[in-house]
Amino acid sequence: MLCELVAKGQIRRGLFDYIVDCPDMAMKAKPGQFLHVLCGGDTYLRRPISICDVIENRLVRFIFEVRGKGTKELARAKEGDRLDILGPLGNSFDISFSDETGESSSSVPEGDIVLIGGGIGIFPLLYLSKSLPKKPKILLGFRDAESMALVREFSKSCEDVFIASDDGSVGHKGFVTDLLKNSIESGNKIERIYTCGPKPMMKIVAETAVSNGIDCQVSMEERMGCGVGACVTCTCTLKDGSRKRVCKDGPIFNASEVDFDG
Amino acid sequence: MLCELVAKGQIRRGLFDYIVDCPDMAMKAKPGQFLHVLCGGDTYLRRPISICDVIENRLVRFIFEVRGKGTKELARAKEGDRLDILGPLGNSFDISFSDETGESSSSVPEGDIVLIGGGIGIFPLLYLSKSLPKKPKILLGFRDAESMALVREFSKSCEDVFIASDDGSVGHKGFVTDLLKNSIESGNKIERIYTCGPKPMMKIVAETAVSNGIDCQVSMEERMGCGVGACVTCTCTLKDGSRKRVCKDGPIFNASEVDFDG
Amino acid sequence: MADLSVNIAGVEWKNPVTTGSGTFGFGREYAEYFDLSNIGAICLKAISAKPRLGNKSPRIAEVTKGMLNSVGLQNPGAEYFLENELPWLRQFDTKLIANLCGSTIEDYVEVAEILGNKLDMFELNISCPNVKEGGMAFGTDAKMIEEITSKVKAVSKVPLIVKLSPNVTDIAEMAKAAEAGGADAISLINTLLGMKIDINTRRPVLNNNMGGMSGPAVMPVAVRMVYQVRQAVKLPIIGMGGITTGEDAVEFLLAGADAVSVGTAGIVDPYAWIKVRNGINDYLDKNGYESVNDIVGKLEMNN
Amino acid sequence: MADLSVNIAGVEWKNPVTTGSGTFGFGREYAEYFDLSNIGAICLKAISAKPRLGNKSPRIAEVTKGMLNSVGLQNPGAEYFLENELPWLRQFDTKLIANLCGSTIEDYVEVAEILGNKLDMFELNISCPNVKEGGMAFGTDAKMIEEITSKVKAVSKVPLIVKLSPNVTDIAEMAKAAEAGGADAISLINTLLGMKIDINTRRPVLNNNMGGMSGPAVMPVAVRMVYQVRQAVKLPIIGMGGITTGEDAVEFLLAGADAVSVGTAGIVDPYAWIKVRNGINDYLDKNGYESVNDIVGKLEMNN
Ligand SMILES: Cc1cc2nc3c(=O)[nH]c(=O)nc-3n(C[C@H](O)[C@H](O)[C@H](O)COP(=O)(O)OP(=O)(O)OC[C@H]3O[C@@H](n4cnc5c(N)ncnc54)[C@H](O)[C@@H]3O)c2cc1C
Ligand SMILES: Cc1cc2nc3c(=O)[nH]c(=O)nc-3n(C[C@H](O)[C@H](O)[C@H](O)COP(=O)(O)OP(=O)(O)OC[C@H]3O[C@@H](n4cnc5c(N)ncnc54)[C@H](O)[C@@H]3O)c2cc1C
Ligand SMILES: Cc1cc2nc3c(=O)[nH]c(=O)nc-3n(C[C@H](O)[C@H](O)[C@H](O)COP(=O)(O)O)c2cc1C
Ligand SMILES: Cc1cc2nc3c(=O)[nH]c(=O)nc-3n(C[C@H](O)[C@H](O)[C@H](O)COP(=O)(O)O)c2cc1C
Ligand code: FES
Ligand code: FES
Repeated sequence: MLCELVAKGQIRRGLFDYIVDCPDMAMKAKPGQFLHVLCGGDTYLRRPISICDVIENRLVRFIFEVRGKGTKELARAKEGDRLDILGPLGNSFDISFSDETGESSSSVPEGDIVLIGGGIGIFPLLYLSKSLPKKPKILLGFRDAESMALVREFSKSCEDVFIASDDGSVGHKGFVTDLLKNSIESGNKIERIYTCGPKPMMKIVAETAVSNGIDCQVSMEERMGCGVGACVTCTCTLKDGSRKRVCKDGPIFNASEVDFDG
Repeated sequence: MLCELVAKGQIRRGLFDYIVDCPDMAMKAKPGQFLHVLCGGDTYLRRPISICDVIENRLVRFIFEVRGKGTKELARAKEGDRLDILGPLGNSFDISFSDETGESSSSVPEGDIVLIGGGIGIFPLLYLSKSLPKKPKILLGFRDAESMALVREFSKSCEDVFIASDDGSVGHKGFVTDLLKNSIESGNKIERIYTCGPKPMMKIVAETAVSNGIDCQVSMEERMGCGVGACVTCTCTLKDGSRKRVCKDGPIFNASEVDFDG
Repeated sequence: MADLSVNIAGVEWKNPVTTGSGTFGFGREYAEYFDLSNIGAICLKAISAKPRLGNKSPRIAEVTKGMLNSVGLQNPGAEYFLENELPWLRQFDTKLIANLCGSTIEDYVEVAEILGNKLDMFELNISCPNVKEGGMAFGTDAKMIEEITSKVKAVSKVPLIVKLSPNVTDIAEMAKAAEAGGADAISLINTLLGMKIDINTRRPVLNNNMGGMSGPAVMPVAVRMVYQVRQAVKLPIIGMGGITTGEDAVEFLLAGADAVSVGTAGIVDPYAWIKVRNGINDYLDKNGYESVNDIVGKLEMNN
Repeated sequence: MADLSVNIAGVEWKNPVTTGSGTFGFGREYAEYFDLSNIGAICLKAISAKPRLGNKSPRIAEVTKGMLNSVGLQNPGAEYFLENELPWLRQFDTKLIANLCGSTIEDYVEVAEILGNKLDMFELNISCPNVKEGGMAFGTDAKMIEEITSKVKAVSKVPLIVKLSPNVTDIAEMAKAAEAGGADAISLINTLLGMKIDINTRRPVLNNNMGGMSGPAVMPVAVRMVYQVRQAVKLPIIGMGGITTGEDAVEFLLAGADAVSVGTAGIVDPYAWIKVRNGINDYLDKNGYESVNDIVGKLEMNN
């Protein structure tokens, strides 16, 4: 679908903030879903980019980092250009919580909802943070102070924002997963964790969650072809040995079922 | 070399008139030479386009018809864009005429100089017509009145303009080569013919010239790779059986030496 | 509107466009984008007698105007397919082609037997470069091609297409071997074996190191091979490799393909199949042909 | 600035970049664009004992990110070359490689004898797809490769590179045959046989109908084959096929090429050779390598 790029922002060098006009997608989009974007130039395949936010049932926002050829080309787009995008694709974060009777519903959970994002994995968490039955706490991991993004926005949509950085230039020096462990150790009751970020980070989050009996949803990343579930090139391995399509069966999986080394 | 497109004109549907700023090329360009243009988009090889005119030792003009992918893409360029162009390439029309002593010089010939152009072959003749020691006569062949181009400009740079069209909607109904034959039959003394256009047209011009003992230079067209003489993909066959590179040994050849069926 | 129908080994397709096996799953996903009854046939992803896991990810790498894949024939097995996928697929008015894979000749025979006559055609995939056993190993040796073709043909209740690998010295010889083995049609090309290296990690991008190349980049090789096979055998040919537009498809038809298959182009654009079908029709209309059969093999050689 | 020098079969190149035979003529044309002393070696266009006319035009067709050519080895013959081209070429501080072609084994032997030791290396072109006799016919049969290699080697006064055709089932087998025949180095890939059809005229674009495909589109196949040959023989390898940037060249070096050749990219951009050389250097500097040899064959496989 051709969607007009109505606002192009740049958060920092190499990090772009795009808003496209496409009511069709905006109306359908759920947190955790992604867009599949044709970048043009010398690239051939589409590039998966998470939906970061949905505005007024009409605009879809996504934020991407320039990594290679495709994102570099995408960064050249100008306001008014029409981008060829498929979406919204994939499943979504499950934002329903079961009440006492055990029935899944949209009841408000008692304990904390914790979001844990690292690097480019923080972007899908914004729309999620706005869609939950109650304000979550968010733990954000960055390389350094320079590479922070969306912190002000998360401060609004979240109850609390905790930050870790690799070099300690902002927040806790160390892994964002340390923050999670601290929180659990200090006795906070966590109802559910949602996480998106580098595989090693998510692996620790998943292990921590599972070993503490906390429900946890992870957003997986994999190289993709079609993005719609047909080519079966984007699989991740589950603990039962089966291989699932990240684009269609995911990108959201239950942390307990993913084999991060598979 | 990157050259700014400083003026983009459109003569008619599918026929574009470009002026690029490149003093280097303008200073060197001789009539009959061509540019080798990178068109972008999904194309890979460059496209050869004749130099149509040189303006004030600084600007180079070329006119091209949209035929396929490359020219279609080139037609999308906007003023201010920088085009990647190699040139000027190839040899050039010989515009020196020998005087009585037989020495080649720039003396003014007695008889007529006749230019014969058909279709997109008329474009290199403009700069040529302005570079000759005396005003030439020009015979132009078009499909129909609709596809006429440059006639007003040729009226200025030439002594006379004669037109033929396939459907008779303008000028003589029939081949431009008929005009040449008529002219010869009516006893005009022709000193030299320069021709550029479709192969069948040039073949008749060449035969007519040779059988009437008229010196004739033809501008050959062939699919090209490098454009500079290295890949030897652009050959035409000469009557002696040898194969010459249109891009480097040509595009201008003596009519008597070309084997049009080779 | 020209007559687009073609007859491939006795099976009537309403138009000459099918899907590249493995690029179209079992059809469910693209059914959300267009009515599957619009294409002549659906060639389903490879099916083996038993379920297969396929290879580890990454299974895909982008290359210049194309891609490499190393899926490795992941599929839920023939019985699961018959129970859970086929009934759904039968709602569409189109022909269904099962792409058969296995590690041994017995595997291939077994899957053909399980599927019986429940599909319209079989395509013997002896050209997959992404599996250690079977696959391409069968498809690059003429004797093996003849043997496996005849054994599968012996149990096939529906016409048998043999899909050839382009990773061979002499494609015509392979086609002749398939013909000798009793193939009812030939399809080509499967993917060209390629490798893409990540110069930062200094490792191949694909977890499986090498993979099969497809997409526009391979098209000139595919067209050449279709032409060579057309000269070598009388069987109907399904041509593929990089087809993205109606014009591309027409090149294959002129070279001698009776039908065409679109794979990778659809991975990029879900409407590619429909666009190719419409583009073929446009070419026929524009050039005054009444039927697609009028252009099949109508290439004139220069000398 | 890293050390770019490489040693190919005993010949020192100042850097690992050479030119694809047939894309660089005898060097005169690109000497107008850059100083030829800047590249490690110049691989000249094919030379035969007697002059050859080559094929009729069109000899070139554009394909997706690449081209087909059917030049057919046009050249003025070895004696003309020695008299009129070699003296001029010798002004440059770079190694010169003669690309030998012929229709019969005797032809190849003859041109090797005529050229004697007047060049720095020979490259045996048994992989040209554009001639009826010789060329690729030799290069797709292991026995023929061994025979022709050993016969030409017997008369060669300079190191002999054997250039392989990618149009084969098993490239490693071809490389081993060349090694068995006494080759001093291997180069690959020559062009992939392809065809492009003009759907308006319904004829192949090339007058010769088919032609050799080169350019970025073929690169994944070339990288894969270089890797396969690296595993099969100990000889130095000159890798080529679609190289356009330093990054592309690094893929070949990692896969096991000791040097690289740039052809088609230079047809589009006369500075491609220099850009590739500089790009290799940039990669080495950026990643802290002191010598290009430090990355040759340093690919780590995933499993
Ligand atoms: C579900 C999902 C959501 C994503 N959301 C975001 C987001 O919101 N913001 C953001 O900046 N990035 C996101 N990414 C990562 C993004 O897709 C890659 O950074 C991007 O594809 C890189 O493309 P490139 O052309 O710049 O890199 P290249 O390395 O040139 O790409 C080559 C090929 O590899 C693929 N590829 C390379 N890196 C990745 C990767 N990390 N993940 C998946 N495919 C990759 C490309 O898609 C392409 O096919 C997401 C990835 C997935 C799978
Ligand atoms: C010396 C020379 C001067 C020329 N001057 C002009 C000019 O001034 N104005 C103008 O409109 N056209 C001119 N042409 C023709 C012009 O080069 C072609 O129309 C153009 O290359 C077509 O490219 P395309 O991508 O639109 O067509 P496509 O058919 O998509 O091109 C495919 C390939 O074929 C080549 N090709 C196709 N047709 C021709 C052709 N007729 N001649 C050479 N190569 C061709 C292309 O360069 C390309 O490599 C000239 C050609 C030559 C050789
Ligand atoms: C992701 C992917 C998976 C494939 N899986 C199969 C397969 O299971 N069986 C098969 O015969 N071919 C398979 N192929 C090959 C295609 O069917 C087709 O032959 C090839 O991709 C060339 O056509 P294309 O360029 O239109 O994709 C696969 C190709 C791709 C890209
Ligand atoms: C126009 C052209 C002519 C060629 N002529 C020869 C030749 O004479 N001898 C030869 O061994 N290879 C020849 N080749 C093959 C190239 O040397 C090279 O192997 C091939 O093009 C792949 O590299 P590339 O993609 O960098 O061009 C030719 C290639 C082209 C494009
Ligand atoms: S990308 Fe095609 S199935 Fe996931
Ligand atoms: S185009 Fe390369 S020699 Fe003429």
